[in-house]
Amino acid sequence: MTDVTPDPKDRHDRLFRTALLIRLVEERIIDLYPSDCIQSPVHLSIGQEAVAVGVCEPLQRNDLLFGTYRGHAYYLARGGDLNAMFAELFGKIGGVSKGKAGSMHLAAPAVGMMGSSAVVASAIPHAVGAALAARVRNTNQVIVTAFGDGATEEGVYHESLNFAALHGLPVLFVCENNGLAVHASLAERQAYRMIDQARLYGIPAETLTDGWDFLAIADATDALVREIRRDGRPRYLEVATYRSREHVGPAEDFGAGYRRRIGLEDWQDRDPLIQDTDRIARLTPEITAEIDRAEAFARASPWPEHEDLLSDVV
Amino acid sequence: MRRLSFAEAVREAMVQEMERDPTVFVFGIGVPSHAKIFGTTAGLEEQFGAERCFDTPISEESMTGFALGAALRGLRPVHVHIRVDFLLLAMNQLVNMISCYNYTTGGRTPIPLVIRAIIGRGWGQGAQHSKSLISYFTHVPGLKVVAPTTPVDAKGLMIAAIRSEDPVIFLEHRWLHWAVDAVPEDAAASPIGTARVLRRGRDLTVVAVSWMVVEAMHAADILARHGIELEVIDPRTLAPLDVDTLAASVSRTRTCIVADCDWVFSGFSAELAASITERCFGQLTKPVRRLGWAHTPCPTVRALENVFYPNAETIVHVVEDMLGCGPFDLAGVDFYNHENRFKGPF
Amino acid sequence: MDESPQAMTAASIQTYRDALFEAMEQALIRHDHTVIIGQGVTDHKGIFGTTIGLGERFGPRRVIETPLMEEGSLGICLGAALNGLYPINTHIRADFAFLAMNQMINLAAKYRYMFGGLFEVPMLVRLVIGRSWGQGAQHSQSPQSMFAHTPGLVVVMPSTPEAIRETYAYAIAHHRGPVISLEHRLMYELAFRSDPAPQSPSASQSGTPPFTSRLERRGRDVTIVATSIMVLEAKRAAERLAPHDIECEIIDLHCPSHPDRDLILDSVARTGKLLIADTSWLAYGVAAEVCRIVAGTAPHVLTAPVAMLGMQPAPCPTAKSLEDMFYPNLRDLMQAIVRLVTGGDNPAIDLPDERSMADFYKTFRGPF
Amino acid sequence: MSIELGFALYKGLYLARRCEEYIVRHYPDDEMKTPMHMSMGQEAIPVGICHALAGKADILATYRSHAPFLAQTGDHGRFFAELHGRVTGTADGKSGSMHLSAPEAGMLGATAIVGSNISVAVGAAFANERLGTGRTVVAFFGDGAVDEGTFWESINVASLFRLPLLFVCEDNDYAVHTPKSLRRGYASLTAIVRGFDCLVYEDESNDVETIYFLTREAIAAARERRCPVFFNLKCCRYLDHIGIAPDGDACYREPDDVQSWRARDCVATQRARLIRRGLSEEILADHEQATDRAIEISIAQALAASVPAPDRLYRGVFHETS
Repeated sequence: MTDVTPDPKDRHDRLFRTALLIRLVEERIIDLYPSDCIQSPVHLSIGQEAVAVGVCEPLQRNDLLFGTYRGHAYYLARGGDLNAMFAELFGKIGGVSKGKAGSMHLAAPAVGMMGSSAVVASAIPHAVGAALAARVRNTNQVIVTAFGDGATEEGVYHESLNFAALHGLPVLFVCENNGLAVHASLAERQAYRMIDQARLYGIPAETLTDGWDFLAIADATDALVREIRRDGRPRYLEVATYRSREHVGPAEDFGAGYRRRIGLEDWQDRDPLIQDTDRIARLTPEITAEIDRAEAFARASPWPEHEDLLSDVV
Repeated sequence: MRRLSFAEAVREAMVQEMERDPTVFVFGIGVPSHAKIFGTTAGLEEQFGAERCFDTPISEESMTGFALGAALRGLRPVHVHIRVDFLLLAMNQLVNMISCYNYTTGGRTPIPLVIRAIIGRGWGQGAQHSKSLISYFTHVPGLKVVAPTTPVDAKGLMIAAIRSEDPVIFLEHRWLHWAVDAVPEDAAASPIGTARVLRRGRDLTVVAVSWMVVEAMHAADILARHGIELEVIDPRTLAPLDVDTLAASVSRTRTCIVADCDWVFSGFSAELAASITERCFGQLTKPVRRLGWAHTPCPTVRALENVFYPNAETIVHVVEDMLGCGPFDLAGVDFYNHENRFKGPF
Repeated sequence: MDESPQAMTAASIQTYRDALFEAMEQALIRHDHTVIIGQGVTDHKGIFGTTIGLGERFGPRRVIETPLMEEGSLGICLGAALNGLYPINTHIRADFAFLAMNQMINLAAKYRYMFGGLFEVPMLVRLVIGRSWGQGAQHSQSPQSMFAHTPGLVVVMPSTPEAIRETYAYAIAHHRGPVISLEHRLMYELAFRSDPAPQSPSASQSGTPPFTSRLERRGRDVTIVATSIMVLEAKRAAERLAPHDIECEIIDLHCPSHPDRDLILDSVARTGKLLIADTSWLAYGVAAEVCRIVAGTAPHVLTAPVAMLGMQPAPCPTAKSLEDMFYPNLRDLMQAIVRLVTGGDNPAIDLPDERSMADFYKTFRGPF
Repeated sequence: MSIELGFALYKGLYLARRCEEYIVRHYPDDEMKTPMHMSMGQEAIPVGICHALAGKADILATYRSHAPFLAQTGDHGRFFAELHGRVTGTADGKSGSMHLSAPEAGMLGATAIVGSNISVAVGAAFANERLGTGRTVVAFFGDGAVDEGTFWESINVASLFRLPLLFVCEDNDYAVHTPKSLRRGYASLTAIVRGFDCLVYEDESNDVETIYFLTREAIAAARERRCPVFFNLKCCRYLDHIGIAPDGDACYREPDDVQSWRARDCVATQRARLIRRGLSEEILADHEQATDRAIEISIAQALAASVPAPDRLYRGVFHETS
C-alpha cells in the first residue's frame, strides 16, 4: 500500500496480519451464518488469502483492482473498511453499498477496489478499459484484474487479453488457479495451459506454485508492477492456490465426491495461518476485537428504507 | 397417486424421455455435479452415463451454439442454466441463431432443443442472480417459452418441450421446486400453448405468472374467507400465449389483475394488459392492474427485497382497491412463510 | 417539403448523418475525456460516415478501432468509464449488441445501483437499426424494448438531427449513466429542416434532460405515438390526411425507457384515439408498454381500441415482396388512421400504393 | 492427381467463379436485393475441402458463403432463385445471400453474425460422433471471427470433447476493412491454437489441389487422434467486404496487394495445370460454355419464378406449424 521500503520483519508482520484478518473475518462469517443474519451468498476465500494480500501489497492508492464474487480477501487487502463490510453483509444502510451489494459485489473506490461481478469473467474487460483510460489520461496507474481459472474459458477473456496486448495497456492479469470452477476440475474444462497461452499472446507471464506464501507473491507482484509502470504494457501472474470451502456457502464439501480431503491436509501443513502459531497468538486478540466492533456496528446499523429501493437506478 | 415435488417431476420427465429416446441428452454447467441443479439432474449421469449427461466449460455463448448444432444433426439437447441471468451471455445464439434458424432455411429445419433456466429469488441473490427475462424471450418470434407452476405441468410440459420440434425456453422458479403434488407416472405431454384455470371465481380474474401463481392462490384463499371469489389463471405457456382463455375469463369477471414475475415496465404484463384491453374493451369496469417487481435491479437485503417483490398481500390490497371492498383484517396471516423457509446460502 | 431549396439557408438544413458526425466531432472537441471505441470507427466508411476522419484528427488514443469483440468492447468501455473516460461505443448493427448483452444488462445497467451509488458509468452506446434492403433475420432487429425493460438504462431513438444534437450533447456533458441510442439507418442520408433557432446545446444548459417524449404535431382526431423513422412516416401520413379533415397529433416517443406519460395521456384524453407505430415487433414491446400506460391509468378516455403497427411477428425475410409486408408502410399507416378516426375505409381518400417505405427513402433526400 | 479428379475440382472452381461473375454483371439491375459478400478469389478453399470430403461433409458457413454453398451443393438454380427473392430459393426467398442453406445436402446454413457458426459446428460434430454418421463437420470462418471470444470457447470445447471436426480460417487479412495488424495483439495465431489439444495446419498456396490433399491428410489424422483440426489458409478476397467493387479501390488497401494474388488466381492456375496434364482446350471450353448456359437458365428461371405470397411471411417461424 505504500511506497516506502519497510523493514522486512515489519513487512512480514503487516502482511501476516492482513491475511489473518481475512481468515478470522471469514471464520466469523461461518459462525454467524446459521443464524441467518447474513442473508447473502458468500464465496469464501479461506485458503486463498495470501494471493490477495501479496497482490495488493505493491499497489499504490490510485491503482485500481477489479475482483470477483469471491472478493472478501481483496476488499480487505486493499484496505476496505471492516465496519462497512459487515454492515453490507448484514444488508444494513451502513454497508459500503447501503445493503444493495452484499457479499458478491464488495467495493471501495476510495482505496481502488473497483467492484466485481457475479458473472464469471465479466470484470476482466473492465480492467482493460480502465487501463485504456489510464493510458489516455496519462495517470501512470496500474490496473489489476483478479480472476479464477474458470474465467479463462470465457470468450471475453480472450478478447480482453488480445486487446490489452494489441494496445499495450498497463494491466496485471492475476489468475487465482484453485483448480476448480464451481465443482468441476481443470481437466474437465480446459484443453490448454493458461500460462503458455498468455505468453503466446505476447504477455510476459509468471507462475507461482506456493499460493500460501504471501511474501513470495508480493515480491513477484512488485516486480511485475514495476515493469508495467516502466513500459506500460500488460503482465500476467498465475498463482496456484487452494479453495478449502465449498463453492458458495460456509461449509466444507469433501463428502460431495468431487475432490479429496488429502489436498486440504497438504495445504494445511504449509498454511502459515495455521502453522505460524506465535504470530497467530500475538495478533488474534486485537483482530478479534476489531471484528467484534464491526459486527456490533452492523447489528446497530438501521435497515435501508423504501426510498432507498428506488435510489441510484439511473 | 404418488406425490412428487416440482424438481422431481422435472427430473422424472427428463429420465423418461431419455429412456424412450436415445438422442435426448442433458448438459450444462454443474449438471452432473453433486448439487444436481437443485436435485433436478440427480441420477442422470449414473443411469445414462457421462455421454448423455455432462458438465461444460464456462462458455455460455458457445455451449448454446453447441446445442443448436447438436439439434441440427439429430440430437435432442436439454441445456441447463442454473441462473437465467447467465443466458445473457448466450443472447446472440438465442436471438440471432436459434430463433430464426428454421425460418432462414425455409422451414426445413426442426430445432428440437430445450433450454432450462432457473429464475427467481433465493435470498440475497442480488442484481445478477435473480432476473426472469421473460419478456426478452417472448418478444422474439421463433422461441417458445413455458413457465409451469405445478409439478403436474412441470412434468407434462418438460415432456412436451423435449418432444417439440421447436426451441423451447423452460423457465423454472426455484421456489417452485419445493411444490409437491400428485403426479401421474406415465409420460404424457401437456400441450404447449394452453392456459390453465386453477381456480374458478366470479369477481375478478388474476392472471399470474410462475411464482406469482402461488401468491395469487394464497390471496384467493384469504379473500374467499371474506366473500370475494378470485379466478386464478396460469398461462403456463408465455409464448405462444393462449389469449382466448384469458379473454373468456375477463369477459365474465370484467376486472383483471396481471401478476408478473418480472419487472412491469415494457414487460410481459404490459403485453397481457394490452391484449386483454384489446379483446375485452368495453367489458372492463376498471383498468387492468399490473403487479410486478419494482423498477430497480434486485437489491440483496431482505428489507428491500420485501418491497421489491409483490406477494399475496399486495394482491389482496389491489383487489380491495379495485372492487372497493375491505380493508380486510389480515392479522395473523403469514405472508412470508416461503421467505422464512429459505435458508442459505445457495 | 415543397419549399424551394433556395429559400432555405444551409445552416437550417442538416442530414441525420451530418448531425451524428457533428455530435461525435463536438464530443471529441469539447470533452477531452471522450473516446470513440468500436469496430470500423477508423476505417474509410467510418460507421456510415459518422466518424470519418476523426481517427486522423484526434489520434488513436481518442478514436479506437477494435477487433470483433462485442462483449469485450462494451466491458472495456465500462472499465474506461469507471476510470474517468466518457466512451462512445458503436455497433453498426443493433443485432451485434446481442453479443454484448451480458455487459449491457448484467453490468452497465446496474453498476451504479448494485454498488449503492459508489460508481458511475457514463457512456453512450450507438446502435444502428433499420431496414435498407435484403438485410434479413440478423441485420434488421430493433431491440429497444429489451433495453427499456431493464432498469438503469436510458434508451433513446432520435428521429431528427435536432434530437441527435440535443440528446447526445446532453448525454455526453451531463448524464452520468449508460445511454443507448438506436439510430435508424434509413434516415442517415435524409436532410431535415430544423427550427430557425437551433436549441443545441442550450437545451442541455436549461437543465431539462432530453430523455423524454416530444410533441411533433398537434391534431384533434387521433394521437399517434411513434418511434424513430415511424415518426417521419406518421408526419407524411398526417400531411396527406389533413386535406381530408383528419387531424393527427403526433408524439415522438423518443425515449422508450422514459416516456412522457402525461403528454401521452393528455393527448389521448383530447383525441380519444390512439395509434402506436413502432420499429420493432409489437408483442411485449414498446407498443404494449404505451397501451399499458393508457390502459392502466385512464382506459375510459379511449373511444376505440388502440391500433398498433410494427414489424410482423416473424424474423425479417429478405425477399422484396415479403420485406414490404414485414414492415408497416405508408398505406398501412394511413389506412389504420382512417379506420380508427372514421370507423371504416373511406374511398374518397387516395391511399398510396404499396410501394415500400424503402423505395421512398431511396430517392427522397429531403429536407423533411 | 488424376486428370478426372483435377477436372472435377476445376468444375467446382469454375461454377463458383462464374456464378459470381454473373452476379457482378446483373447486380446493378437491382433484381437481387440482398447484400452480397463475394467469395471471389477464395474459391479454392471450399472447393478443395468439400471435394476432399466427397459428400460426407456437413458445412457451416458465414455470410461470405456463395462458394461454400456451390461447392457443397452445386445447386445454382436454387442459389439464384434465393438471391432473387423467389419461392424457388433455398428459403422461399426469405434469407437472401447471407443465409444460404441446404440441410439435406449437408449445407447446414450460414450466419451474418461473425463467429456465430463456429460453436454450432462443434455441436453438430458432437451429434455426428454420437450417432455414428461418419460425416465430418466443417466450419468456415474468416480471420475476423478469431477475434471473437466464441472462437476460443469453441476450440477449447472441441479439443476437450475430442471431436474430429475441421475449423477452417479463410485468412484474407481483413475483418470488414480492418487489417489484422490493427486487431491482433499477438504474433502467431497458430502458436496459440497449437496450445489446445488439436492439430494445426497452415497453407498459403491458394491452390485447390494442395488444399484437397491437405484436407484428406488432416481428416485422417484427426480421426485417428480423435481431435479437431484447425486450418489457417491464406487467401485474398478480390472484391470489397460487401458488394461488387474491386477490393483495393477504396483507400484501406493497396491495389498491388490484390494484383499479386490475382497473378496466381486459383481458377486460372487449375485450368493451366489441366492443359499441361493433357486435357484439351476443347473439352475445357465445352464445359465452360455449358456451365455458362446453365447459369443463364438459372437466372432466367429465377426471374420468371413467383415472389412469395403473403402467407409465406409466417411460414417457418415455428417448425411444428409450418
